[in-house]
Amino acid sequence: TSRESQQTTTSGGPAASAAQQQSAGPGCPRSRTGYPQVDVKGATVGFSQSEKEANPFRTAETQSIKDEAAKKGVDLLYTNAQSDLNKQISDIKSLLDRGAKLLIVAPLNSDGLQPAFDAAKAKQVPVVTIDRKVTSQPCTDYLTFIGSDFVEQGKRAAQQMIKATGGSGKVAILLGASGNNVTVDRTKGFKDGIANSGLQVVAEQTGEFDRSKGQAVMEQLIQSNPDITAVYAENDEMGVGAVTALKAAGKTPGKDVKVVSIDGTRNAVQLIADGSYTAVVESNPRFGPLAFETLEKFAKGDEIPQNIVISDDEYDSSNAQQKLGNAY
Amino acid sequence: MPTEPVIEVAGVTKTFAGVKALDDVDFTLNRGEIHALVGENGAGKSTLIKVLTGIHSPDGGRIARNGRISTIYQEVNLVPLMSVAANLFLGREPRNRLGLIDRTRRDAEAKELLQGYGITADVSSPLGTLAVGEQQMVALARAVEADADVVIMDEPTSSLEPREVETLLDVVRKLHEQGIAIIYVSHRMDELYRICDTVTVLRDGVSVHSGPLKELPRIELVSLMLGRSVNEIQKHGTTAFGEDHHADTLPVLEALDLTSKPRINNIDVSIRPGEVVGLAGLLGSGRTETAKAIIGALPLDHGTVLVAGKPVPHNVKAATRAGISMLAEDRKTEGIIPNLSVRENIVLAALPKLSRFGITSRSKQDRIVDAFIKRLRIKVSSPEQKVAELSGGNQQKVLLARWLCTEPKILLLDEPTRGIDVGAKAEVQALIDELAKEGLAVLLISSELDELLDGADRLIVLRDGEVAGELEGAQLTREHVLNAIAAEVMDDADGNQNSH
Amino acid sequence: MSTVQATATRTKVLQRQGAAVALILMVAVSWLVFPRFGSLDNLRDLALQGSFLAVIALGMTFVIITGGIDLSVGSLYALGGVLAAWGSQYGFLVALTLPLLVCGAIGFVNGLLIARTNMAPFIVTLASLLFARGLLLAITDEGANTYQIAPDSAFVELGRGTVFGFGYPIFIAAALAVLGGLILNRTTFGQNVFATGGAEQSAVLLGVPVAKTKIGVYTMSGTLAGLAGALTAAYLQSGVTVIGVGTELDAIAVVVIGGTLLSGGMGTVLGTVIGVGLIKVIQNVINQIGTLDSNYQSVVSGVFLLIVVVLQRILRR
Amino acid sequence: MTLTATRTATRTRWLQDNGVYVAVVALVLFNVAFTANFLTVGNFRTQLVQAAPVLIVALGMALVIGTEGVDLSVGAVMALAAAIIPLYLGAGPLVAIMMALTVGLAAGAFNGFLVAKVGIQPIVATLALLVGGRGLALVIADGRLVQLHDPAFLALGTDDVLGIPISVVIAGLLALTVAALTNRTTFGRQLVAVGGNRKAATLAGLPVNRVLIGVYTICGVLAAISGVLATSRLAASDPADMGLLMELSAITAVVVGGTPLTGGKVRVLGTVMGVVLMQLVRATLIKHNLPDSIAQMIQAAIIVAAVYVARERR
Ligand SMILES: Nc1ncnc2c1ncn2[C@@H]1O[C@H](COP(=O)(O)OP(=O)(O)OP(=O)(O)O)[C@@H](O)[C@H]1O
Ligand SMILES: Nc1ncnc2c1ncn2[C@@H]1O[C@H](COP(=O)(O)OP(=O)(O)OP(=O)(O)O)[C@@H](O)[C@H]1O
Ligand SMILES: [Mg+2]
Ligand SMILES: [Mg+2]
Repeated sequence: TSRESQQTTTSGGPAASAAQQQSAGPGCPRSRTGYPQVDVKGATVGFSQSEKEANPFRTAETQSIKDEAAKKGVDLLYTNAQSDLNKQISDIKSLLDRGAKLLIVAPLNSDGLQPAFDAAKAKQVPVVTIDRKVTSQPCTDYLTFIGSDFVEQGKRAAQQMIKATGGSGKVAILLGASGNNVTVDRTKGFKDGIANSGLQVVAEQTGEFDRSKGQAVMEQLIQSNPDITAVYAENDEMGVGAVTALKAAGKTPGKDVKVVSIDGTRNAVQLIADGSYTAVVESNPRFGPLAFETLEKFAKGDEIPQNIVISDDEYDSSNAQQKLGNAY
Repeated sequence: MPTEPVIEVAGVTKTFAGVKALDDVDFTLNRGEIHALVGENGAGKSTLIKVLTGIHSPDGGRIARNGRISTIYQEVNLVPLMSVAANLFLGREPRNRLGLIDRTRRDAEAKELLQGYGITADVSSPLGTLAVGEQQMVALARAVEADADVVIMDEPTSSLEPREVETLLDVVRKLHEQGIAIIYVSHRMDELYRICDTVTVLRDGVSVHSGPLKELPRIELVSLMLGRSVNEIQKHGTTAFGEDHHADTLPVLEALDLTSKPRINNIDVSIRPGEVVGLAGLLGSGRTETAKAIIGALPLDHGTVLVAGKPVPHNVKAATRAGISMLAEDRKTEGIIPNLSVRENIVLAALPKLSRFGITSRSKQDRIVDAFIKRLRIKVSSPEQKVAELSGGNQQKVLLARWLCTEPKILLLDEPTRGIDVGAKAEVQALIDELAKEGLAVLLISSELDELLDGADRLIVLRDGEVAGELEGAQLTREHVLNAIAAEVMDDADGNQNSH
Repeated sequence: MSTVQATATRTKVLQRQGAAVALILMVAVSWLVFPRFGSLDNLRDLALQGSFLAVIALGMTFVIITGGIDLSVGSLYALGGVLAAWGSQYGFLVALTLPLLVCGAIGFVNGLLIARTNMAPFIVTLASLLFARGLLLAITDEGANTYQIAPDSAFVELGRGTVFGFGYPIFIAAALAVLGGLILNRTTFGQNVFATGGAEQSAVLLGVPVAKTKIGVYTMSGTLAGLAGALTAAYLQSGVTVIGVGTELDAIAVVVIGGTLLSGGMGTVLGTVIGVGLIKVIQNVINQIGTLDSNYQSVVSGVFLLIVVVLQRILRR
Repeated sequence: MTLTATRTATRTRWLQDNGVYVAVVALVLFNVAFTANFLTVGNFRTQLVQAAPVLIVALGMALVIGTEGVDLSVGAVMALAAAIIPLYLGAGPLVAIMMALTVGLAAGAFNGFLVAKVGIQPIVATLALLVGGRGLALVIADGRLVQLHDPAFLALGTDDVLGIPISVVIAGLLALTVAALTNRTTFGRQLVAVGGNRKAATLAGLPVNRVLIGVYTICGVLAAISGVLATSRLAASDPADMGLLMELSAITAVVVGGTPLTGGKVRVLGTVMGVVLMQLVRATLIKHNLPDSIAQMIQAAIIVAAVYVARERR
């Protein structure tokens, strides 16, 4: 793929994130859906968030939608499913009930939202899903997916890791929560990425995307495998936890043990700048501009691609300091 | 009468964590006989019964049963939260055509059945709302209706009134006429001699005697139970109470106008130091309620309790601090703390007194506990034994000890000798006497009229939650009391109970 | 014994009314304050969402009346869904019976351990909570695999079909609740359930088959959790692995709000249904408020829960 | 005729009382034999440091369980404590810690009030705080994880006293205190009495309400202490995840340690061992790099096995 060429954002803050449309499959014009034209400006738009805004990614994501909604002058209805899938279905139905003519959904899970999509379809309301791809049919069940390619993120993390370690050494993987498809994709991408290098995975244990769990697991691993030279954490929080654990065990993270993770939170990027972290592959949460732009295009009658990949940045020792303001 | 055995036990042994509850016991129950099973508290009676019914499996020996057994266990063993009717028919409910329980019929049948036992309570209300005695009658009705060849009764009369005792004995006779064999456990000698044919005496888990009852003089039976020679046992009356007490003039306890609708109404009780006041009344007349009202465990509509002229706030803690203690009627749910040791159960209420700055003193506790175990002759393997492992009577003694070590001014005793063996009973009664002499004010509730008549200096008679009369001095006779309790009780109870 | 239960009859009625009163109040107020609350769509969704929880809570009601508790239902719910989705490739019957059998079997083992070895239900079912989650992960390749159900299969119809817009699961839950009520109050098994929870020692002495009764209720609870999972999978058209976390606490909460005593011996199915109604209405109302920050939502839920239990407690006096 | 065959079976209570210890020893031996680098000071240190916060919560939980109650809100209280720390860290670590403990105290007293005075069943009373408490913590913290930099506060999580990590020392001292409290004080004995038979305890004139409120308050404070220590070790205030599912870990440890959920008994040393056992189980599973699925099933089996040997026989 042409991932590298997407890295166009270096300045200008969140809103400047660019997108590239992947042209897998045919586009989706409004004519094919038979949906009515709804002007974004002044429209009632529903946003269904999946989890509490208790981590930086969700906070930034919700904020981005809210900011852009304000900018576009739309009437935004907002719900939060509190990590409960059934609640998210109810949420979406209630958004429709409350008069939402356009929907933006951050799915809790790739599967299981079909009843909600059906309800939207019945009311001829287009649904833009963000950050997590669902298994339903684009253009019919939902309009399009805007988000990162998690497998790709894993691969890029692998590249960073190979670059930092010279392609050899022992890696421990801090997995995300079990049963979560983000975990699955980021693991697959990373393992594929290191397949032809000399890197060897010596342990993979779940840290449940949680800093303290990541720290606790790392403390255990560093005792039983003192020769670990690299850590791949599937989110920044676990990575930061691992850094604390490594320091406590007398290691120098970023030097004797390389740490690479995915997300792009301020804490992790700051650690790179401080020299105790190796690299972070961004998972861009600023979906607001792209989401509304897509809805506008849809109203105009443009063809909407099935997948819209948001560009993810990358942070390493070479740019962490100057890009710190861009981290969330 | 044919002597065909329905239950035959040979060489049964049962040990609980080091305690030999049954030691090589032989026991035979013949068809159609009423067999008394007697012994001191902890002798092994209930254990033998539980072995017979299969609740406990014996460590050794053999048991042969020939026929269905139906049992009334020592503590009321029904389900308090379920309705009276549901308890009565649990496991054999009447069905309708769909195979579902026919509740209307069940309730109607239950109502009719219980009327035969003199119980008029609402059969659809939870069993727990009935007084203990009424519950005992329900258990009796249930056991009898179970269509059995053998009915076992473990202290069925321990919480019954004279009237109910008569009803029960009638039932026993009826069963006897139907050829049903009965094992009857009781500490009340009169009952045994009135209805039983045969007796087996257990002592410390050993069967020490088995034979016809009528030929065995009462004094010899007692000597067999206690394991002491006949002349060692002093001749008592029916109770061990001594003379009346000489009380001070000023009451230490005054309870005025106690009202908790609909249970008790305008009840006044006053007791002077050194005085034993009895509360008489039928089952459900509100005696327990009155005692609970005094100690502050029953929410009151109005009423005041004064100790030495000073009003006491209406809660148990304040009442306890003011010197009131209460021995509860239902030792299983309101008395013992089953998980704790005998020692801890005894010192429980007195703990603050035995501690300094909230730190408990073990040596002080041990001293007190040892003293009480000796004084009340509590049968324990060690003070550290779990109280739940004691026999019923010994648990009762533990509770008495608990109250005595708080050194109360006023002691409310709700059925203090319930389920206690003859020996211990005399001791407890003597103890009450002694305590009164030492200046304690005692409120005595008992279902045994003799105990009340002999023990109390004054009797307050309750009827339907109200004071129906007060009797003193020469008025303290059986006739007077029964008259005051309720006119209709006199005929049957009086006629039958003068036989000793 | 006598004083505490002095008002037990009154208690029973009022207790049941306590939850009902709270529900009626909540519904009335929400109807007035939130115009969309009473919309047919909203009510349909409310009932549908409630039906899954109701099926789980029905089993929990039986368990709690025996004086036990079943923490494994959340995991079994998820496991049931995954099994149903996997089984759907072999047809309707497999999709429906497989989760019932497997979850029922785990429930049976719960019951067996609890009844025969005297281990605390809390801890036994906590272990099966872990076990069922582990099993779920094992059969989904550590959660990487989500089994889909073909959208046109008869099994999906079970979850998505409607009568007057009301989903089948609502009717299934209602039928099960009626059946549950009958079993509880009008069969010997039901009486045994009450007796076991009301006074276990006595129940043994009364000849109640206590162990069998316990095994029965845990098997039932497991089976119902599996059924709820199967229905959910049919509704979601896939065996989602991430559902059911914390569902056991929801189920316990609705049962207790419905007036069933956690100490056992007393409870009603109707109360549980009312409890489910209350929880779902509360959740719905929080959604209706709309602008509430997500963190405040749980605070509000907690406060609501508190108000309901306190209100109930006060009504009971 | 039914015959009951002769049977002589005298079971020893030994295993029942010492099941946890046996299990701990067995697991240690297993690790010594099969786990690389297990017998190192650093490893033991890690296990102890990780176990300390759980132990502190479990001690409070053991007391609550002793009164026939349960406290589901401990994890939420830890989160509240974590959320409070950064608010007051500016005024010095001591102030921040005191404020966090005060919040724990208030939360515990509130639980106790609901249970004792209002008469709500413990599991439901504390469920309300479980649901709402974490939300409140997130509201206080504005939903954010806050990185902490105060060196004095962080020292709590990293420094040693006489070569032993501070948190371990604190946990050990608290265990001793709680043991003394239950076995040697009036309060402790009253606590088990209330748990053993509340009605009887009331009739015996014990200050039942005071005991209950006291116990829940202690549990709240201990949870807050645990929250403070865990926060300092994490070097961040993370109310979203702090103490998540701690209630279940604590209850498991207490029960595995031989304290029955039916109340009336508290085993403090057993609780310590229960915590150690569960910690070792987790460590073993991680060190052997088992996948989550297998790890969860093995944990389930070990819990059942440990409670099975320690169960009270009928
Ligand atoms: N479950 C048990 N565990 C341990 N010891 C027990 C148990 N049940 C009974 N015992 C002991 O066995 C002995 C016999 O008790 P049992 O209950 O049979 O006496 P009992 O003759 O019925 O006395 P009472 O007249 O007081 O009812 C007592 O020493 C008692 O402590
Ligand atoms: N929990 C209760 N709820 C309703 N009624 C009750 C309850 N307990 C007792 N009663 C009724 O109240 C009345 C008074 O009962 P109480 O226990 O005071 O009688 P008592 O004279 O002490 O009898 P006992 O000989 O059993 O001690 C009885 O009619 C009884 O059936
Ligand atoms: Mg007995
Ligand atoms: Mg009474």
